[in-house]
Amino acid sequence: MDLTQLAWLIPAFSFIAFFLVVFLGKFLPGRGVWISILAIGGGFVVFWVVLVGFLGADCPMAFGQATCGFSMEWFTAGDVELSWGIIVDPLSVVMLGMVTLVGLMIQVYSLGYMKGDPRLGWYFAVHSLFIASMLALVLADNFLLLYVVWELVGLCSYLLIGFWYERRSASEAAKKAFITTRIGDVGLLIGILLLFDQTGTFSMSGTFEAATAGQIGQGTLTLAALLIFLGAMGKSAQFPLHVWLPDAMEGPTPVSALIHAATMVAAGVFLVARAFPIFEAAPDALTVVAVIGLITALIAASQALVATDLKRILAYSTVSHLGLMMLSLGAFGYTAAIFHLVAHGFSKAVLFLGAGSVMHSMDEETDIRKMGGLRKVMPVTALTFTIGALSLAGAPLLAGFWSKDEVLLAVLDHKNYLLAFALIAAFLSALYMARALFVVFYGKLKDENQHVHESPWVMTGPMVLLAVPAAVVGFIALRVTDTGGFGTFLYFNKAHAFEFSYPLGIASALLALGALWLGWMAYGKGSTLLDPLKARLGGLNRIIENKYYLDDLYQWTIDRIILLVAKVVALFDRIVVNDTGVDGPAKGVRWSGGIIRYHVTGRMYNYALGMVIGGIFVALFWWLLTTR
Amino acid sequence: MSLEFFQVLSVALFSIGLYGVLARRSSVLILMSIELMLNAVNINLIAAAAFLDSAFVGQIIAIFVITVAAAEVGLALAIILQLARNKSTVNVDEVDLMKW
Amino acid sequence: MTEVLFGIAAAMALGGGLGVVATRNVVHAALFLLLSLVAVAGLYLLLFAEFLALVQVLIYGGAIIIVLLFAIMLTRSREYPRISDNRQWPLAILAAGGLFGVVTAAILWKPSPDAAPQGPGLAKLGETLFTDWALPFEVASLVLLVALIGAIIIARAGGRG
Amino acid sequence: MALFATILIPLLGGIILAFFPAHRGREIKVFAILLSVATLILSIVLFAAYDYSAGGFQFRESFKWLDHPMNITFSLGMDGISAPMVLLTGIVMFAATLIAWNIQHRPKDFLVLLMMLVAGVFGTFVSLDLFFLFFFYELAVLPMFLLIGVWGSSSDFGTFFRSKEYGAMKLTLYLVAGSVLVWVAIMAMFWASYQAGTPTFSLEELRSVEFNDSYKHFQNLFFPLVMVGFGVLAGLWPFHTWSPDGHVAAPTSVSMLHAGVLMKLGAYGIIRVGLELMPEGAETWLPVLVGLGAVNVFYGAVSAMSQTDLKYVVGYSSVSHMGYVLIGIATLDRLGMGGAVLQMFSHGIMTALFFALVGAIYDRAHVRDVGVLEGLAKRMPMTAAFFAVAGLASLGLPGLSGFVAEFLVFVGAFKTYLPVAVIGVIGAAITAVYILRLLAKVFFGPIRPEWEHLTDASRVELGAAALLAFVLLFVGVWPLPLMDVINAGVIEIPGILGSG
Amino acid sequence: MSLTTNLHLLLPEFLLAGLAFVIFSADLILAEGRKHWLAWISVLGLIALTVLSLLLLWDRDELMYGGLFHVDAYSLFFKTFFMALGAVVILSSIDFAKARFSSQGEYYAIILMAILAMNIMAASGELLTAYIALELMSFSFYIMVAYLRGNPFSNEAGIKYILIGAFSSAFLLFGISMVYTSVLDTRFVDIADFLANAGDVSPALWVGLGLMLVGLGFKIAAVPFHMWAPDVYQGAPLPITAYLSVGSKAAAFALVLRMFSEAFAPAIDDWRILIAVLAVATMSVGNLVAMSQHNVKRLLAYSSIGQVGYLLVGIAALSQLASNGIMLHIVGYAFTSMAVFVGVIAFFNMTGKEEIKDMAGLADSHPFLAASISIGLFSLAGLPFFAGFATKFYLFNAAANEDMLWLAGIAVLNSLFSLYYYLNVIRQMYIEPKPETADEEHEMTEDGREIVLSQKPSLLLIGVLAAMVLGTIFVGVYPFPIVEAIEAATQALAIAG
Repeated sequence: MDLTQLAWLIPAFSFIAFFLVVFLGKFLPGRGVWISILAIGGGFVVFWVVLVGFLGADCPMAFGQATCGFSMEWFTAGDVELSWGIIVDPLSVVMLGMVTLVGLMIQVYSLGYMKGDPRLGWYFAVHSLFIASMLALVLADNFLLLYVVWELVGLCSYLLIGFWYERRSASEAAKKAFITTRIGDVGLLIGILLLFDQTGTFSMSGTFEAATAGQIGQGTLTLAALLIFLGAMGKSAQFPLHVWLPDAMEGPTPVSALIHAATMVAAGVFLVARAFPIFEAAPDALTVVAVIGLITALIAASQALVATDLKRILAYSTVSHLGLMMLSLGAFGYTAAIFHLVAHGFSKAVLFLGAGSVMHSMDEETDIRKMGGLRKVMPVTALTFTIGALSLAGAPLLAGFWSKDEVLLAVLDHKNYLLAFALIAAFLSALYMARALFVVFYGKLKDENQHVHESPWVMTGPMVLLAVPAAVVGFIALRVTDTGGFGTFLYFNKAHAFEFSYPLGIASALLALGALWLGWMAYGKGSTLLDPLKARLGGLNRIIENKYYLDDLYQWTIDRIILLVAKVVALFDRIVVNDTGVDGPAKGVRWSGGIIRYHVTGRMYNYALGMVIGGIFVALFWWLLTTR
Repeated sequence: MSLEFFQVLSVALFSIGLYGVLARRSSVLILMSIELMLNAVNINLIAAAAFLDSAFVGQIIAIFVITVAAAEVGLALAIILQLARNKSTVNVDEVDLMKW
Repeated sequence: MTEVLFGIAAAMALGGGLGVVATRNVVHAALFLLLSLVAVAGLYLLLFAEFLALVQVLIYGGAIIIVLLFAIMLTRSREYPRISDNRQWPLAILAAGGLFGVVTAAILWKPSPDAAPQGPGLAKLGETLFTDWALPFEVASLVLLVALIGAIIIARAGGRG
Repeated sequence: MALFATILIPLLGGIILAFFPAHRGREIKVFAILLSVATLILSIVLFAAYDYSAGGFQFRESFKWLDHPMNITFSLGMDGISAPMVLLTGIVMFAATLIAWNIQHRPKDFLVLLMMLVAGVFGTFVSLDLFFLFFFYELAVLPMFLLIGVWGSSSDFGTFFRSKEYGAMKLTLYLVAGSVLVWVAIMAMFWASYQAGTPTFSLEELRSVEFNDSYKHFQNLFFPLVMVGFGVLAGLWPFHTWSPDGHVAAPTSVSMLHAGVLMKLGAYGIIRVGLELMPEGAETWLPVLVGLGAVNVFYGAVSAMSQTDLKYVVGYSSVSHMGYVLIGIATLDRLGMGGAVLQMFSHGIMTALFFALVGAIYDRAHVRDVGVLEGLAKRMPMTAAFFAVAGLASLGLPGLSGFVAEFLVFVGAFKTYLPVAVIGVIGAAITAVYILRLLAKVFFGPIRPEWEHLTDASRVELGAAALLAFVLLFVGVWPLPLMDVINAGVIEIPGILGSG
Repeated sequence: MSLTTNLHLLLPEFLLAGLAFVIFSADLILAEGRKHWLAWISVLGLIALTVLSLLLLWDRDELMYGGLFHVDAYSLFFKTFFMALGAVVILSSIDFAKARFSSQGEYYAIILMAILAMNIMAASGELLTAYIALELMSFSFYIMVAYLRGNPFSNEAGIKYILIGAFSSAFLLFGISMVYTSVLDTRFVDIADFLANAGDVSPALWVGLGLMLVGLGFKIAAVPFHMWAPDVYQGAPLPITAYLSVGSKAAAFALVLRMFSEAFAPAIDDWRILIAVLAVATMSVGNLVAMSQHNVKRLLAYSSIGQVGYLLVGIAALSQLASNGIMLHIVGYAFTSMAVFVGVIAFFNMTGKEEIKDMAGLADSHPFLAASISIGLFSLAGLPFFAGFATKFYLFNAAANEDMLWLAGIAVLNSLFSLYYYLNVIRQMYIEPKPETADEEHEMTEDGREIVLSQKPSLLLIGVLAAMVLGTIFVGVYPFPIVEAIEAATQALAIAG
């Protein structure tokens, strides 16, 4: 049997876990959370089986890559059969590995972090569903199934961000996340429908073949690509739909880790990668992807620089890096983007878990201005956080360094006019990581923080385990085996072994180190906690701190336009449609009856007169109407 | 002298009676006007029978009309009498308890 | 000759009718009605309907006018000699005139065949009435009965109801 | 007899109920629930026994009712379009009867009327004769007045007041007004068949009657009557206003049945009478229907956004969702039509769930004002959970039935009416906005002190909700059993377009 | 012409008149407390006569007196109908009469007379016979309407009814005289012959027909000859209101239907539009004005005007199908209307009140009464399961088949209007709470008498009510047997031309 076919088990485990924990959790010891962990652990094991199977299997080639999978009927509507099935190719295998590993670690971590929560079972159940949906998304072989799980991912993010729903801010953030991503989903759905309309199938392979064969008009194809990208923008928090992600840290911190590292936001990047044949056939759309990615990267980086909330800084950093991934995709850096996705995923998971660890110890405190010197009391956290931060900052030899280099290389190759901006983004990225790192963990420990202690091993353990790949995963890019590394495993159309461009590498290394040094100078060394950079920015600072007024603009649009329109429509409905259009005629009929009744006067001779007049008319009519 | 003479006379008498019904207030006078109308009907019937119909159906009908008219007057007057007892009036515009 | 008689009778009938609807005195109205009815009986004679003329005088002149006068007396209508018309009398004139116009026009629209009036004779009339028209005749007797009983029930003084 | 039994069980059961002593409330309710269980089982069995590979009308029964020249037969049958509706009615009826457990005031009368309503609904879905279709259609409307008027509730919105009498009167008159148009169309159809020499009311025979040449003109003339007449009941814009007002005034069980099942009668009528008997008229007029359907979707969703009463929100969302049904019907495409039928089913379940939960809240808090209700999830977690399920189904979340249906409608509409499909998708997004706002406002966030005393929905209510939620999930995950049957029905609609 | 040889076919009529005489006579000897025996005698007699008629006249089709009187399925159908209806009216009157009438014996006899008159109306094939039967019926009703002598309402109703009635019959007679002048005969068949064959007709005929229509329109209360109806209905004693709205109307329609199909059918194109216009006016006025009524009897009066409009639709669309429709609707309407009226009578016997608002809370105190009245009202509005739906459907469909779809459409719209005011009554009974006044045990009449109110509806009334409700449902659910009988009847009523 083909071991790759087992891939469907990976999400299935977690789906089953979801139902088991939800419906039976109450009756199980420990509220069944172990089922959840067991399921994802099982998934991780199966992942290795699949990986081995995949490497050994002789899968048919599609777009230059070995692609396995199967599909089965879901239901038939009219004469169209809708199916679900899986696709096992390098892209999905890589994603599977990352999602299962990060997911497993985070779940274990959650055991400690969420200890004592009254809805622990629900938490783990939704967690499982979240991971399951993401895994299914990765495996989906047709757009319909993809859309289904895509929405489920959104639902789970909604449920988890709003996990502490008694908090107004959490429920608002959850709502914001769901609605914002749904706006993107509208595009995605229309795009999918458009493609179906053109090709008559939801199957990805069928659609891609049609797209590459030129069966779809260029304009339509570009439109479809852009619509799909709109969906990706929502999920992957691309400008201007990125506003939900910073708010999303209202959920429990492990959830943020999950969202930022493995599941939610990765979905958008994955989608563009998955649909890359379409994008490739529509280069205009790719340019848009690149530009949007770049804008996102820059804007988010600038905001990360001024944010004072630890999780927000990390969130903006995620947005910024997602922008870089999009930029990379837009610059045909397919491999680079996924590579960066993986590297960033591990790093960001470590960072969030670290942040969670800090918050766990500091009574959910997130304001970095109240921290400082925490490495003294939380050594493990500090160490892992440092690894993650440096990796993201692009410090040489760590994972982020390699992947970012790949991205820059892709930009240089295909969109060189954007390179300068990309470098700025990379620089800023290192700078804000430095800021977060140094302000929180270095410098002087505050008096009120003396009691802070390291987190329990269930939390530190996963952090350590994740810090390892965050540090070393970059090396898979190198030709460590005879197969030629990551670039020859995962590629689009043609294998593209890793090339290290020395000029660019050195430049970006210098850039990162420079930024770190600058950060150390500004934030780490000095005991002052006044943000020196913020002070220099002046008016710009205010704009950035107000998130470029985007939230305000959206709020204003909702309050002043959409709700107003809704009110007007509702009022129209009541006054015009109902009271005038419906009640009006009814009242008119009623009123006319009230008037007509007065012809019955109660006087007999009036009646007689009426009869006579009627009689005369009848007689006359009869006379005049007759045909003879 | 032809049928038209009688017919027009009949219509005229009918109209006079009709006017009486429409314009009078006293129920007794209304009743009298109705009798005028019935007489007009009879003139018409008998004239038609005399001039045109060898079977004289009109005359037969007229007999019945007279009979019914007499009965009608009797019954109506009984009701009018009761009305006069109850309300001390026979004017129809004073009996409008029920209207609209 | 017959034309003259017709003229006199017609004038009396119409005049009596106008008197009924125009006079201000109830008793006068009843007498005008009598005049008109008798004139109509005369018309019947002109049409060779001697039986009907007889019936007319007996029933109308005898019975109905007496009953009406009784009623006038019992209802004390004579206490209001100045009876008046209601407020719709102008409309009544219009309606009566309108009806007269329409019906007369319809009647005169086409000339009727020229014929002389003739009568069936009493015997033939009687025979037809009791054979061909026996059924309505019987029903008419029931009408009279019902009217009689009804008049008694309703006009009966005192008692319940 | 199986189909006849669906009508007879509630009907005779209702009559038997009427002879129960009025003070034995508990026995009456138990009996009513037994009746609904029997009906539910029957409807499930019927649905399962429907042989979709054979298609067509099955479980036929026919009795002569009036001879020539009227030729009315009491004939019953179930096809792929009516089968899901029968199932839907069985499920919603069961849930509604459970919810009626809370009725304290004259429960006997309530249940008797409810049973009549259900009998009418079943009758409409399984009748194959225009006369009886119309007969049962009106029968279903008839009890509404009393059900709303006696057991309903009035609401005061400050700026305006909606009494239950108003709601009841408007709903009844409005629905009967719609049926006036239908009636005229039915008479016209019989007339046409009479002229053609084969007077009949039979749906099948009317399809095959050979009409003369002017019949196309005839269809163009009378299709709008059917469309609007049945459309009124389906909540077709701008004839929808009875729906929110009526639902708000109605007691919980009635809202469930009404929004859940009765509104479907309208859509069903458009398919059964409009599309099947007057395909050419339909061709002319469907663009109008699709336009109105799009307005329904958008207008209903936008209106729902600014409502302050929970039931109004749900009521307007029904208007919006029925828009998808209308669009789906108007696509005249196998996918779209299948989606429409599925949406009828799905929306029926979903909205019944909504109303059940809103009723549970209202019974406890005695308000439905969104502005006052806050953070109820703390005290009513299960209610909140089920409400969320209904809400998510409503906004078209995959995995719940609403998605499959709406998706099919979109696919169908995309081919012929692209802008409408886009509006539909956007409408779904707007739905997400107001549903999520509602959830956030009413259930989440800190609880208001005055609601601290609330208790969660009772076991009976939760049972009903769980059943409905389960169906939503089941159909969402595995629509195959339903779609197989629906496909069998949809392909037989004349003039239906293939896909692919 | 000789006397007819088949005089025994008139036996039911003779016996009915005899029964009335028996009641008249028995009234003289019976003690005051036993007057209600007369009602039972009448009912038993009517039942016996119905059976006799069915046995004697089944499957006959004969003309008597040279066309004056038909013995056919049509007249038999209506004979049965009128006698059954009369029995129902008598039964529902008993309690009322005991409490409020001074002359009970004559009352039942007069009802029998009215039944006789109706039977003859349905059977007559000639204008004079029809007229005289009509007068017999009218006289009976004049008396019965004014039966509550001391009651000013009854009195006023009586005076209005008889004066307008006499006035209208003057018109009818004048019309008959003009028709006679043209046709020189009064038999329906001869009129039809004349209309079919005479190419060039004097306008006097048409005007005469128009004037006849005034008289007939008055009887059936068609707009604009309807204005007496609300006043008379309101003033009459309740059982008589019921009888007026069902019996008088049905009899008039039995006559009109026969007259139009046997006499006027050949000229249908000349009058169809006219009748259609009258139908529209009648149902619209009736239903619109009914919306603003407060008195139950008055409301039902306007509603019955509306029903007349529906029946006129059938006349306008004259055909065998339409005739079926008219007759079916009459039957259904009789059950329905009697159900409502018997319910209201029972209510009135208990409270002495007849305003709609007085019925508030009836559903709580007397659920069966409220339910029955509601069923009747729903049926009147034409909702299914009840007679009104099936019969209206049949009737309007028949009209539509005669290319009168527009008319049928307006009729359907009117039933929508009617639903509103029926629902208002139902609303009072079911939704409005009972007013906070103690139930009175006695009612003082205007002439100072004290009437003992019953505490609950008598078993008799309940029984009659149940029968009417069942009949309403039966006609609504399974009208097949009735339609069969009606088809046989209309077969006899060969539509001329």
